[in-house]
Amino acid sequence: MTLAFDLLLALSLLWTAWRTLATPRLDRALVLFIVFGLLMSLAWARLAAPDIGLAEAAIGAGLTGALLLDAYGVLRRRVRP
Amino acid sequence: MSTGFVFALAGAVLFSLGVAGVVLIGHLLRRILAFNLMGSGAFLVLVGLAQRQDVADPVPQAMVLTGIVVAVAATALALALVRKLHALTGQLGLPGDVDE
Amino acid sequence: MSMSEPLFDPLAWLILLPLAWATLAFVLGPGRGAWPAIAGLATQCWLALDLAQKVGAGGTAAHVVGGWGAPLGIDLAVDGLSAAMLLLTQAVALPLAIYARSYFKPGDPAGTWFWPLTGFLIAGLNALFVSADLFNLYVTLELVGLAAVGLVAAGGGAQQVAAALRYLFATLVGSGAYLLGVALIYGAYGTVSIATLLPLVTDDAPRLAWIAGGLMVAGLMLKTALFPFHFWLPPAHGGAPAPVSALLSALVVKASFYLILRLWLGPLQAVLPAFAWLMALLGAAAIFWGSWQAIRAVKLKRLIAYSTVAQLGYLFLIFPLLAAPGAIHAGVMQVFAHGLAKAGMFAAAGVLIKATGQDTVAGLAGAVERLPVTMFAFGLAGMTLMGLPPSSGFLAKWQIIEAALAQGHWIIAAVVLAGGLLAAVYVLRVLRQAFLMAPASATLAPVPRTLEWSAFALAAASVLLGLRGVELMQLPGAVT
Amino acid sequence: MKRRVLVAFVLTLALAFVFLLAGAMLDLGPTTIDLRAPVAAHLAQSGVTHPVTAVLLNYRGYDTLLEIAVLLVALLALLAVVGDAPVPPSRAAHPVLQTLARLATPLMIVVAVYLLWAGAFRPGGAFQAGAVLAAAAVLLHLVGLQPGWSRPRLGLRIGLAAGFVLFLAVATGLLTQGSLLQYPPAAAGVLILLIESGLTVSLALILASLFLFLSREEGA
Repeated sequence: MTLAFDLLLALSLLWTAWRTLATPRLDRALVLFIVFGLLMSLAWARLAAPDIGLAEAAIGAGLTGALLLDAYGVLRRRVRP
Repeated sequence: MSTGFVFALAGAVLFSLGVAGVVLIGHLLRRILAFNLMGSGAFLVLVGLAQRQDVADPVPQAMVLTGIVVAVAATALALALVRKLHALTGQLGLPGDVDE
Repeated sequence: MSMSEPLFDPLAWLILLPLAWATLAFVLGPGRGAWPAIAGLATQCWLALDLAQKVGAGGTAAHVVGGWGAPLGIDLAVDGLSAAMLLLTQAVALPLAIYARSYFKPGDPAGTWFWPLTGFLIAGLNALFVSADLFNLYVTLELVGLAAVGLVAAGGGAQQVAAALRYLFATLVGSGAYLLGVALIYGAYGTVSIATLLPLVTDDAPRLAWIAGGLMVAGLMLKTALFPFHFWLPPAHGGAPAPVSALLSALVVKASFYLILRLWLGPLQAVLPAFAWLMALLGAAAIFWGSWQAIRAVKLKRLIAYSTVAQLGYLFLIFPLLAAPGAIHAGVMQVFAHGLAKAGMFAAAGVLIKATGQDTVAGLAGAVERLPVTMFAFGLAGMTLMGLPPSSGFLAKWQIIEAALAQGHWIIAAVVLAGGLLAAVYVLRVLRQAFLMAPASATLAPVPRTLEWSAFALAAASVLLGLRGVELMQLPGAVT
Repeated sequence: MKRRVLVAFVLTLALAFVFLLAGAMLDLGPTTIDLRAPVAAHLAQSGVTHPVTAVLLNYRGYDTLLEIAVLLVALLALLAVVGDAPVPPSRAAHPVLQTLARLATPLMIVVAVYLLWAGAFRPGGAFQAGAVLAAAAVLLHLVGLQPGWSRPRLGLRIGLAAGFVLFLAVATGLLTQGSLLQYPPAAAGVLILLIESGLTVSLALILASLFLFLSREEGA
């Protein structure tokens, strides 16, 4: 049962990662990337590593996501002022 | 198969996907995403493989915490460079690269 | 001062001091911090010399950080090879710091954060050379890599920023591959301590150890810009401000080479030698390709950067020869020869560019007459790159040829000779242009004397080292 | 066409590498060395009871020291790249959002303090606490209550460096004990808490700076 959950989680990680790189729209890629970070947090919880889970959610998904979204917003505004 | 092993294998795939992304993708924001995927893959291998018997090991866990901070530092610097390049040239790719 | 006094352990202070003056320079503010840096580097030179003397006398030095000891804690260890690298780093950085103080005018955007970034770079290099822990080495690699990228990009235009981005991705993928290798090693052996791994990794190592070795070396090759991974180097080293190019070419690329050698002779010695001829092949390709591009280069600093690609090639020729002790000596001598000569040459190029206002070989006409000291420095550095006696470059190449012939690998000797001829072509191309009459219209901007003489000191040291090379070469005899 | 070939080539290579790696991982026997035992055995002398914190700040505290240096370097490099730029006028968000952010900030500070304190004996610590504080600053910026930063003035520079300086000073002072970062067991707990408190503030400032110095560049 837990193995099934782990496999499902691992597959969703890989699928999200693949879509992040392959999806044609950049905004969607960024959202997928943040989802990927949250899934990573779950994976860390499964690996009995709550410290990393916390850090991943706060720094990996949170801060990196905010940095990326901010950059995206600026770049888009510059393209059509 | 243990939890550790499942995520170590997933990490191996993620790492390869990330490297392929950095090599193949011309769009710089997308390349930064690929670099982060690569890093996450290496972190999963580090902890997952060490915990393949499903007993928590604090040493690789602490190493990954260090690695995550280094990765966000690198990401912020990369974004600063990309934004500067875009401000100067209006481009989001490097000259001479294969494009998407 | 003795090793029994832990408070004065030079090994620890070689890391603490640059961290301290880097932080001080940051707090002091934009453009500040030159004097703390120069004072710190002078002290570090003395510490490195002290350490080298101890190690040269047959000892080794170690520092057990935290008092735990490997594999639980992190150990620092210095043998002859690391002592030599430490010595080179401080010896190159000090004159370059004196150079950089005159090079960056107040308010120059490229110099805003030069001092703290350089301090962290030097601290990272020193920490890398003494670390005996594979994961700790990863952190030092990132410290060096990010500081180097920041120095390349500082205050630059579009081309420089693009070069920095290319460099950043190369260095990040390189350390990423290294990190995955470390992860696999930890998975296979349960430790990342070099000393602990040494007896564990044997000929019947699991397949994972081979993959780990391949990943780590591939990542480090990318960071060393070994052909065909050299694509990022010429724009980064050619586009950065002269003091930065000098630091990067002389020291930063050597750090990852050092780490390859460290792994090769140490924890992965059962695994890596299978790749010895591949390394030599790529090294030979680097010599020919880098020299050819240098011969064709239009820009002066681009020429020097391609020459770095070529000169790095020699370092990889030693891998099939490591059975003979002379090969290591040759490698260290080449690291020194190229480090000093290339730092001197980039520094001289910086003077020439400041004076002529353009970064081209063609613009050098008349330089010999107007800037004799700088052109003499360029010539001396060129002598070392060509491998003319009595320079240290000659000594290095002689040692490679000797080791190669002793083991019957005449092909390596032939590559070394051909490389020397090609180097002569691109060095003489610059000198010939400098000897031409200057066009009547050309005026040269005045250049501070300090710039000329610090470039000269570095270049002269690269030649004079050839006369005192034996002492230096005894150092890495003590590789443990 | 050429591009297609390249993509196919790289992806094939990546796939082959995955299979090679997976096969080798499956072959692996037990390791000779298991660090869990020494980590647990020395926990009583480490000054903390949470093993990950013990590794991060005591056994391998030197890694963490250099890692803070990496963060500072990234910030310095970022400042060197973006240079001086005027701060664009901040765009105020909807008043409801602003009120929410005002309410959330003290809550986040409490969470950060809890995380910092908890790190000694359960998951948490300076990094997570610093990240939460940085997130609070970013949140205030996004709703227009905290302008972007134009240049690091002396006070901010001191704040950014303070955590690292404190860590460095403790590491150096402990040389008297025999080596860098060699905590005397009796004082380890206090010293680690001191370092973590300093790091929390500086990490929060550094992480927030990575965001606030970048975001002002949009006027360029």
